Amino acid sequence: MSVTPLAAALALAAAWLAIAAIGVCAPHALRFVAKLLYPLGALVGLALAVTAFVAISQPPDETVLPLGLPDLPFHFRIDALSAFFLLILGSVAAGVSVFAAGYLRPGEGAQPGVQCLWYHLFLASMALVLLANDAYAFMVTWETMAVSSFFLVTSDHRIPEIQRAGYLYLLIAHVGAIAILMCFGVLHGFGDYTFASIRQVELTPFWATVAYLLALFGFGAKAGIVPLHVWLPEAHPAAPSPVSALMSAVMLKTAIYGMLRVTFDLLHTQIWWWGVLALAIGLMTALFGVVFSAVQSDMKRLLAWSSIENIGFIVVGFGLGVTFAAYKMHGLAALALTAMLYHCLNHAYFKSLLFLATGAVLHATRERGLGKLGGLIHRMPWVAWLALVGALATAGLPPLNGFVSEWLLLQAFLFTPSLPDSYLNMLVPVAAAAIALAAALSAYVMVKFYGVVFLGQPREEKLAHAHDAGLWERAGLVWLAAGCVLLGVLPVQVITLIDFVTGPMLGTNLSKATGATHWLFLAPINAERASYSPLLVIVGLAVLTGLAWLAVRRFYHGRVRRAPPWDCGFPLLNARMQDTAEGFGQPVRVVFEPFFRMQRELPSPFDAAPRYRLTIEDHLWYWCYLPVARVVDRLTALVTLLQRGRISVYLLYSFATLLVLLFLVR
Amino acid sequence: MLSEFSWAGASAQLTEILLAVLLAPLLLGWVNQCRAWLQNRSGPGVLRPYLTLRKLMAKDAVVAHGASPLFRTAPYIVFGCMVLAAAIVPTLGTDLPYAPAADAIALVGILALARVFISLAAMDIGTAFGTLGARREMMIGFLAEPALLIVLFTASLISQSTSLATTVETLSQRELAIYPSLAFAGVAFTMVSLAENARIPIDNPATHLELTMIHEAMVLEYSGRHLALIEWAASLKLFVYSCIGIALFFPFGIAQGGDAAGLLLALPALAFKLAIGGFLLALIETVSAKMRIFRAPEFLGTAFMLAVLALLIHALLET
Amino acid sequence: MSWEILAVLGIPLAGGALLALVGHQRRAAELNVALSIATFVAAAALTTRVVRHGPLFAFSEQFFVDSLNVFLVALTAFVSMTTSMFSRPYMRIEQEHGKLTGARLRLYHSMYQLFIFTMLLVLLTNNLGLLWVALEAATLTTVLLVSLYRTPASLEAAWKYFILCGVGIAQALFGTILLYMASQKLLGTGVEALLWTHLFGVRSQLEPTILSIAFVFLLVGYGTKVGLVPLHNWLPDAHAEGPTPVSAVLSGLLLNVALYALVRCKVLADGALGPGFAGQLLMGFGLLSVVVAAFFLSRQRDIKRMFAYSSVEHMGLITFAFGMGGPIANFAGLLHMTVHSLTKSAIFFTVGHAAQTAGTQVMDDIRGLARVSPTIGWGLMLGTLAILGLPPFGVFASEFLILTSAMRQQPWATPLLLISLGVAFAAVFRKVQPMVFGDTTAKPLPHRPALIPVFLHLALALLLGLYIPPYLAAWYREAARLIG
Amino acid sequence: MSQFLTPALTGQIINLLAAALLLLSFAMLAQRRILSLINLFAAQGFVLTLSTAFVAWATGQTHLWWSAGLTLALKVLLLPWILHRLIQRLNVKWDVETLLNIPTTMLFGLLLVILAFNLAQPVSALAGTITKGTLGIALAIVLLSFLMMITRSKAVPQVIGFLAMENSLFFAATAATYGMPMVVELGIALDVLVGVIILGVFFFQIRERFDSLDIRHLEKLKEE
Repeated sequence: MSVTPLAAALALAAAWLAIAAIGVCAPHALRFVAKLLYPLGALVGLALAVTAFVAISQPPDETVLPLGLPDLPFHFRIDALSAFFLLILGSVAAGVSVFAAGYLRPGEGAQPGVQCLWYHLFLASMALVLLANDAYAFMVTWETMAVSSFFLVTSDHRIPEIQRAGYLYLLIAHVGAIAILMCFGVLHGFGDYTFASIRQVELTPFWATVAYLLALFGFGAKAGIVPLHVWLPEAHPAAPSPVSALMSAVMLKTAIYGMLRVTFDLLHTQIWWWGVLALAIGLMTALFGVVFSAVQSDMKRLLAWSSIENIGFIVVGFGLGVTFAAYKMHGLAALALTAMLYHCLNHAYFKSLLFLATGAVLHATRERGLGKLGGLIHRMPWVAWLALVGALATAGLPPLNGFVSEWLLLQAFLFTPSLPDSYLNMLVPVAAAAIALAAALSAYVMVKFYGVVFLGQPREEKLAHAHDAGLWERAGLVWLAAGCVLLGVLPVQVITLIDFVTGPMLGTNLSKATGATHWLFLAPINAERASYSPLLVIVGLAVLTGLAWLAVRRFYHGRVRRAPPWDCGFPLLNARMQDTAEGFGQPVRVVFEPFFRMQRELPSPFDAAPRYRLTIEDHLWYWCYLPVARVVDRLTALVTLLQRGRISVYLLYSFATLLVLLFLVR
Repeated sequence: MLSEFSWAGASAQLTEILLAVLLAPLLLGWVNQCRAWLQNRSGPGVLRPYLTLRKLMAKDAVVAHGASPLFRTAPYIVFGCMVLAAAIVPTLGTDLPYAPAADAIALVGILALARVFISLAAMDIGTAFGTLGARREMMIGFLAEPALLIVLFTASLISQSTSLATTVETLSQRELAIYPSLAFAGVAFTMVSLAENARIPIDNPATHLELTMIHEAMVLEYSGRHLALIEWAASLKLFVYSCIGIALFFPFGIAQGGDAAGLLLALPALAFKLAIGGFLLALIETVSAKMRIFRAPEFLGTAFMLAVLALLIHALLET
Repeated sequence: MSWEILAVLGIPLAGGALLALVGHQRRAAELNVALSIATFVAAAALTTRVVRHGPLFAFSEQFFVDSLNVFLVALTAFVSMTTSMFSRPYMRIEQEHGKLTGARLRLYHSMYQLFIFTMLLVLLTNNLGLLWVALEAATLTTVLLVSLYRTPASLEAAWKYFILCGVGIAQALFGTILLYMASQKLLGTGVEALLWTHLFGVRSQLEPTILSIAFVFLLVGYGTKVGLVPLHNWLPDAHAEGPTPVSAVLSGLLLNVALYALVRCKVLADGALGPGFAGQLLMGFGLLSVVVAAFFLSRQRDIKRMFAYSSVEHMGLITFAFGMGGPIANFAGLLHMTVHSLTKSAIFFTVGHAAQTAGTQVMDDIRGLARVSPTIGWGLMLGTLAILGLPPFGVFASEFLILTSAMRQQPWATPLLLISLGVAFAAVFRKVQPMVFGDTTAKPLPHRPALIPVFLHLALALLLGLYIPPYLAAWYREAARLIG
Repeated sequence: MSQFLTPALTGQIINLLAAALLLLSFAMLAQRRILSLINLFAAQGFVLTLSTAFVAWATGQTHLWWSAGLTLALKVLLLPWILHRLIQRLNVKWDVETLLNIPTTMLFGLLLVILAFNLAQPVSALAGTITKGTLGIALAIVLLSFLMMITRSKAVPQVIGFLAMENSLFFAATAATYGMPMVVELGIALDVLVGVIILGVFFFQIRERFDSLDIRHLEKLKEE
């Protein structure tokens, strides 16, 4: 009796639901929930990852559960695409849950049991979103995901800002869900709402475009593409760190999954300008995200904006893939999509790692503002060194994982001149340049993040007794950091995995397109064209660094003396003299001034207690959102005129209605 | 080309690395000497950098209180990165067994890695100058890095490859066609490398004035062998950039494949080109004035624009 | 001859009479609950019988039960039972707050039972004239219930309710007369000519000109009680000023019942005029109600008033669904009737206790319910999410069906509906979140609130969103087929 | 069934009574004083009784006699008496000011009558009763009393308008269908009676809360 991967995946999702149910039965049992249920959840995640790993290479498998609507029971299906995202979900969730086991504290936010309920409901609903195979099941699980994450975001709901963040989040999520629902409505033609029958529908280009745009809007609202990103920097910091990690690492990816599912699976043919649109949006998102994250002074907001940037990269890859696919250049489409999927995987790892690290810092110091941290590498070495891995990966530096996907993406760009459309050929170099710029900026951001939080002198006295992370937390961090390194040094093996995904979508995949690949070298087209071997790079780096070290040791026996810092001979050095977060962001603020809506309060030279205040806001909030709110407000003001309390007027309404209808029927 | 391994290739690779490591300070010395001549000074002599390195190596290393292990490992990593970069760039021959490990993009990545580490190290002690230098360095970085990348893209679009060896082969073998894009790219590259190597007009290697310094501000806290490694790495960086420039824009004379005669011929050619390049660098530094740090973004922005322009021109005219 | 119908109608009638005598005693509330439970048991028996043996006539065809109205009978009996359970502690607390005297309580209990009786009569009778009479009687009883507190506001609300619904329902009587006139020529004078089943038999031969005018009058008449914009003006006042259990049954049941009457008439009109005419009218009114109500929501300050408008919105949605017609849309409409009355009454239960906890119905003064009494707070939060159409609650299921079939049949209407749903979500959730979350200084209630009904309703709504039992589905399908 | 009564004559007599009803409702529309308003209402009820009785006699519909009696008892005797008692107890005898001045109201009324007539044309053509011509008048009276309810600003006249509407509906029933079945008639009558009683109670409560029966005090509940 062998169990199919689909059955296993559903069973595991059910297991998460069960854990959630158990948790809510024991709302106050902190130790029980933290030390038993969360590790159990982690095990389930691990099992899910293994299942997905098995399923990804197997043919699709479907099943129907007798739930849902009578005419439309829940259909579930696992194919390579969903398996790939399930792999992300499972493996990341394992690490995050282990971390959360050590992270839960008494008296923080909601009762632990309730938190456990929403947390595992969130995990289960994400798994089911990826498995859903009909519109109804998809919408149900999708919205359940939104609701459960909303309750997690607002778990510490006594703070008004958090309430506001949660409201904004759920509202935009709901609007997006409405768009997705309309998208399915357009897609389904006249069949029923199973994806199987939607696939059969042949849409006219116009309706296909409508469906695509609705999907881009709906899923984009969840992914946080500009200008639908406003909820993300609010909601991510509000949530407890493991939740921010999951939201940023996995939930955003489910939106990407939705885009892929609709564009490459449910729709048969693509139109070239769809891709260009996505490309433009993606670029805007990437630049916007990175520029804003460079000027943040709250570490979780900084990471949230950097998530927006990475989503931008992913959407750019998606757009390239769509364009290539529309021109039937499937090999190149495979390259672009591979880059994008790879980046999904990478971002899931390094961003969750960094969010968890900030969580550990938060617990150790009770501080989120970068302006009050610093020098933690001495107090919490574990977190610091593991965070360094995450930071370097996020900065997209070799030989870690962030670099691989950026490398693939740039390779994909380098092939665009073969596109038939000359305008595109003009456009794409600029796009490539923008990508390069964003990548370089992300390095800037990460130096700021890491340097201000972990390096330098502690900016507050209380940081002196910050404690390092506990065992559970370390385990989670190590798991994710190991993921970052492995994904970085074994790209070829990962890509063979991704090939299973791109294959069914495009009819070809990278290996097929490029012929046999070498186990050591990542050569997407051929070795002459371009090749990269992170393993060799890391070995070379290690060897050379080691040799240098040995040589220095061998030949010169200079001693090492400790002394006060030199600092150009400046005698009275204190922590206040280091760059603040704002100071470090200043160049970006100057160079990219038009991006921001800044309000400065500069102290006058005669101030007894000089204060410097700077608020940086988002133009889009004022350009896109407030006008809509105003219009709705006007309309409501208009509508209320209907109800002014005079009974004669009310009678007049009925009378007029009657007369009008009588006129109509004559 | 990926897997097969030849002793000739290996030896070529090794000679190249050794050559780079050993010649780099000389190049630096040569540039300083030329600058001295151009400024009517007698100059310290071309071997000065070697002496400096030796002196520093012999000295005690003074490490500030509150310096983390990161501070002490950074120099080694930076040095390693630079040597790695030197190993990838074809200087004498194009048959480098190690080159496939990293192409142009990876090269930029490795340089960025070095930059990130040195900036982090600069922030480690937590002095005013260190953070200032790190901030300015990263600013230069995020403006210069994409420009460099785009320059490399232009070349690799011409040669249909991002692996430097292949690029050099194509460029050196081509019949003498005019590539206007390469001209733009060349200007952009020059500006970028000026900035990246902390030369005038962006930075002045020979000053410790707070307002002007970038690279020096970062390494203020270093001393002894650490400082030596960093200085060496800096000269290596200069060497690497010059070699990239040569490889992209004047690749003639670089040995194709692994023929020994070619290598023997390539050595003097390289030396000659480096000498010229160093002199030109000195010339530029002499005739131009150090610009205020706030103007640096404009300077590098121009470089970036030129690079993109080069790419556009390539897409427009040369395909 | 069936004892079930006799029981279903007799128990509340007798109960009304009984409570009119002893309604002020201490145990009257328990008696009220017991009677409602008995009614529900009888209704359940009737339901099982009809589900087993199909449609059922009684008293020389004066009463007629098919799967359409039996499902509403079961729903009505159920919700009235749970509401009576809720009203037991609620009214006790009101009495302790000094809002009510024993005499009023007596009036309340007896009127409550009579109100249930009238609604069940509307549902069970086969005689359109009697249906009208019963609906008018329902108006009268609820007028007394709405004005129970005798405050100026409640009197004003009751007065408007009485005048507007009285006038409206008078139009319905004119429509009924025209209907009678049309049927007389086919069925001859006498009671038979008003029996719906007979009319249904000859519906295709009914005189179109008369039927069109008759339907207009019936629509205006019964539409007033359904609360279709622009005939809805009585509804928010009556909901906001009456006692909360009354608001619960008004929203949860009376609107359904009025809509049921309208649907019965629509079937006849469709028969005579062919599909389209009546359907388009219903769709128009439904759409108008949804849009207007959605925009009303965001200006509300009184919590009960806000949820009253949300009832207008949902009734509009259901009317729209019935207007579209077709098996799926009707199915969705019936499902929405069920989940809406379950969810909305649950919301009103929590709202009632919330208002008692905070001592006001003004939303800006209600804060931190989740802290002062978590069950109320979470009940309100979940109920709100459910009524706003967030899965996995049943409201989403029906809305999904309505919207998707709207996309298929009336694509032009879909964006309007979706925009209004979005606006409604923004408005309601913005008000409810701070009421549930945050901090407060309020004290918990003196008596343990009866929140079993709340979570029972929510659980049922949740169940209907995830799994509709086959027999239930078959039942809905049958009813949907009847509506045609 | 007497022989000297030709259908034509019957029709004319019924039309005459109908015309009287229409006239009366116009008079109510124009009437300012509450007392005479009540008397007019009683008169309307009386004419209604006559017409019903006559139709009963002319067509031999026995149950119409019953409903005629019911009308007499309820609408001519009981309700006017209750209303008289009410206004004595509430001593509201003053003039009723209207929201819309009388001539305009009359003009509207005229338009409504025209509408009602050509609306009822096709319908009454289909009716099988000797009284079919009067359906239009019935509809006209419905609309007129609706108009009256809209234009009056005091509680009592509004209620009278409401009752007048019931009258007209009753008349419509006789005109179009020789009356509804008895059960329904009784039910309607019961509802009307209970309604009036409840309203009576309301009058007192409204007066004691707002110390006036002016419904313009009842405009607190509204959106702003």
